[in-house]
Amino acid sequence: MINKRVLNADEAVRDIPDHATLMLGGFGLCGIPENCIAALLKKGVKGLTCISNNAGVDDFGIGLLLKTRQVKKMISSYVGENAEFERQLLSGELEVELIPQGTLAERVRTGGAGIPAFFTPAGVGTEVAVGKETREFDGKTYLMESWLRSDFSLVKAWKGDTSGNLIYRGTARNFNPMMATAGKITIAEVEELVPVGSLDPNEIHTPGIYVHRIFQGVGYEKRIEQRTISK
Amino acid sequence: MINKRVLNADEAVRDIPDHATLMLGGFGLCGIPENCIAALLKKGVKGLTCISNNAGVDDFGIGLLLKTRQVKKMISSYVGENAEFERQLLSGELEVELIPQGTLAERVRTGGAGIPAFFTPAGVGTEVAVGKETREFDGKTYLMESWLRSDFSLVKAWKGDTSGNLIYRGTARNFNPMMATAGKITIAEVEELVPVGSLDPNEIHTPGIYVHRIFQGVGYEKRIEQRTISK
Amino acid sequence: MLDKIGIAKRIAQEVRDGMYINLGIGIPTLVANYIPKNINVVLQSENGLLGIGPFPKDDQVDADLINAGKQTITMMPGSALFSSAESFGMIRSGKVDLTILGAMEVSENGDIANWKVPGKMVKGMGGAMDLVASAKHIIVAMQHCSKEGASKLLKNCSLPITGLRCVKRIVSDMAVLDVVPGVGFKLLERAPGVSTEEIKNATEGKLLIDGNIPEMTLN
Amino acid sequence: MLDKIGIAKRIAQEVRDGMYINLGIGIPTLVANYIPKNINVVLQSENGLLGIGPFPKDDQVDADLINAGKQTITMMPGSALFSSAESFGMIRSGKVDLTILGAMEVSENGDIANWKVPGKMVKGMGGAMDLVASAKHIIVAMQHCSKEGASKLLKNCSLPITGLRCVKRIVSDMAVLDVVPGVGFKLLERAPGVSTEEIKNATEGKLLIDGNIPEMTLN
Repeated sequence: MINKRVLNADEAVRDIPDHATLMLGGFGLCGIPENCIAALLKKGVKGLTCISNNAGVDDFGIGLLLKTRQVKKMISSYVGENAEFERQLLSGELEVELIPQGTLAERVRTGGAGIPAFFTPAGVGTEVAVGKETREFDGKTYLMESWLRSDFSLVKAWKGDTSGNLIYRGTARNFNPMMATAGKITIAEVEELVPVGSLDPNEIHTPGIYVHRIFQGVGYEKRIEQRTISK
Repeated sequence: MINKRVLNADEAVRDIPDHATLMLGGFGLCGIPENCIAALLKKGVKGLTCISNNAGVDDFGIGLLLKTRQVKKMISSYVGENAEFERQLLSGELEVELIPQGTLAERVRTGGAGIPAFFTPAGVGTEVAVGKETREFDGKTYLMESWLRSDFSLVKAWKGDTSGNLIYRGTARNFNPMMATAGKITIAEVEELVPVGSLDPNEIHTPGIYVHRIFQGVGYEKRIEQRTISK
Repeated sequence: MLDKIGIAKRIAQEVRDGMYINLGIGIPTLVANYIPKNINVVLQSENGLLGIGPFPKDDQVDADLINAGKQTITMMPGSALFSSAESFGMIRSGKVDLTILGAMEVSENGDIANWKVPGKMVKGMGGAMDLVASAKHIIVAMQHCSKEGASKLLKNCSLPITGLRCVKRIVSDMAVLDVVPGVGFKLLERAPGVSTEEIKNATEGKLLIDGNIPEMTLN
Repeated sequence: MLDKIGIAKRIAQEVRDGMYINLGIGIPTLVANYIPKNINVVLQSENGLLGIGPFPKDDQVDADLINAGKQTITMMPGSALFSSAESFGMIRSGKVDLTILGAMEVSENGDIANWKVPGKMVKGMGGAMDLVASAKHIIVAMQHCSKEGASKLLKNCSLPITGLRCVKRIVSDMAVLDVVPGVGFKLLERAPGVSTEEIKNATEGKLLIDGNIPEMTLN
């Protein structure tokens, strides 16, 4: 097997340049690459285009990079949790492209699967369809959507081995598996990095071929947005 | 959870009519729905269109249904292991559509994912491209291919629970997961049927929502085509 | 007039045994609490889970288990976890039997608007556009009128729409109505204490009132 | 002249540390036996495995573990299993660094034919069309001539093609050649005991012979 281990987040993101296009896994704050985001903050890289389902909250996740104005453009499906985001957007400081969540997921998947375009019914007749080709199949109208790929994909998994095989946990899987496939360079941070041969090949969610760098993250906060309990 | 258990293969295939379009999982003889094939043979249903990567061998797998002339048309990527198949094809008794393996896999996947068409580079400039729309993306030519769906998908898994969640083993996974998603009715046969709650939700390969009927198969032969050993 | 819990209770009556259901954020999420115990359904969370269970006890909270509203949840026995691509694959291919979601406006031909108020609110559509474009059956939970008293059941939506001709049934605080293609809103039931006349006045779109409209029954 | 094992040994010299490699059926499968031990590569099997290991011992045979040639195999530590859709996703998106496959014909512009002989053989293309349409680097293992002595390195393929302008390098029983766009076959090495003249006579397509062509070295 091929060893993809790097020391830490700083080493993993060392060559991400200004104006790079990034994908960041996660749904809300669940399954986000906390260590990589912290390293980007520290590194101060600017002008980023970030593809991520959400934009974090004011003081966590991608929200941290918004605060420091490191993000030029967000490509997301839902950004409702972030007041700073809404402020920058309404003031025109931030470019935003909103994409239906399933279309976003599939555009990323096709980016990692060598499929440059596909047809989906989501968004037909809405703002999302403006300027896009439509076509009928079996009497139903579909939009043509194109693949998305990144310069760097930053994903977070539960366990990983040094050859880059990844296993996610719970709903922290979400966008991480597709984003792992769609990066020119894919960086994986994991809660537990194990030796090659420790993971059951049947249980791998992301095969190591997609992952270029992997490290064991530290100090995961795993912040909860809506702590909802039953009495 | 919803109980999808049926007694056996005979009950599972009871309503498959003549001239149905079937998908059958498996690669070669690995991961094929042995029990369902036997039940179809017994039932004598005719005029079938079978979508399956291979066509079995002369005396096993889909080869059994070819021998009894129950198959009108095969949609496959590779059929080289079956002499009876080649005979029926060259004599014109059998219709055959050959599809590149990756295109077949993706046509089935999109069939189960609500995507009626997509673009792939496989087959550009070949016989496969005849009559198909081509388009350039980033300077490379792609073919437009359409989804495949079935009346009944017959898949084989290692373990399953009564709500239809499936786990495959080894390379017996192959086409089974996509075919499970693309059936109007999906029938799963498993080596071991376990109660709901016995499988780890993180390890499910096919979520039960895709499966309509499930049963524990009997007498798996798991025939090997090329027993190759190292001394 | 129904409160939020009343709307959720009434929608729960629409649920049938064996259904796979996607519940949107807000009132739809409450529906889960009122599904009769003898009915077996599976709740889908579009962020990658089939088999949403009750909210966790305090000591069960798991940051890796949330629903699409970012609330902490539990899993039912027999759950399955998957990626967002897989999740919307099953949504687009019609495997989800029933989608229940909120709306800001619905038009008499079933168009729905629920994702944007130009110049005011930019939250994004999330999974709503995918859900409404593909669901076999869509029930909308909504207020019949705005706080200012303006009808939200319109001839045409004034807000940017989420999907065309997709809503099948509406449960508002005032009524249960079906969207009948080419006809308009067909009144099926009145909320307790609400008259047909009041519903008529609160509905801008074409309203079909066929015979005597019963008052709904809630447990 | 090289035998099959000789071709496999020569191709093994093309393998670089860190590569992900797909090996076709036949001679390409043999290449795995001759990759130097100090080189770390991962072999992909398009039926759903990264990390093909050696053929099993008699008591290790597992019907659920086969390669694309339907041979029983083992897995290396660190392997991953996946579906055929995932497998061809990684192939189409260029994650596989090197594809080694057999050919019946190759043309001087890199077209390859290896799936059909009209009226005679109908086996199907399997994964070959996907592989040749997307691989970053393609090496073909083939016989230079047919049993009847006709060249298989042609101006144009006579058989139905598998892919256009995709072959980068050929290792035949007689020579190693590159396909140079707009130029033709560029002769790089001669097989032991084979003269430049013999290769010239056995190559129908345009052949570039630049200077003195070395004989290949095999261990």
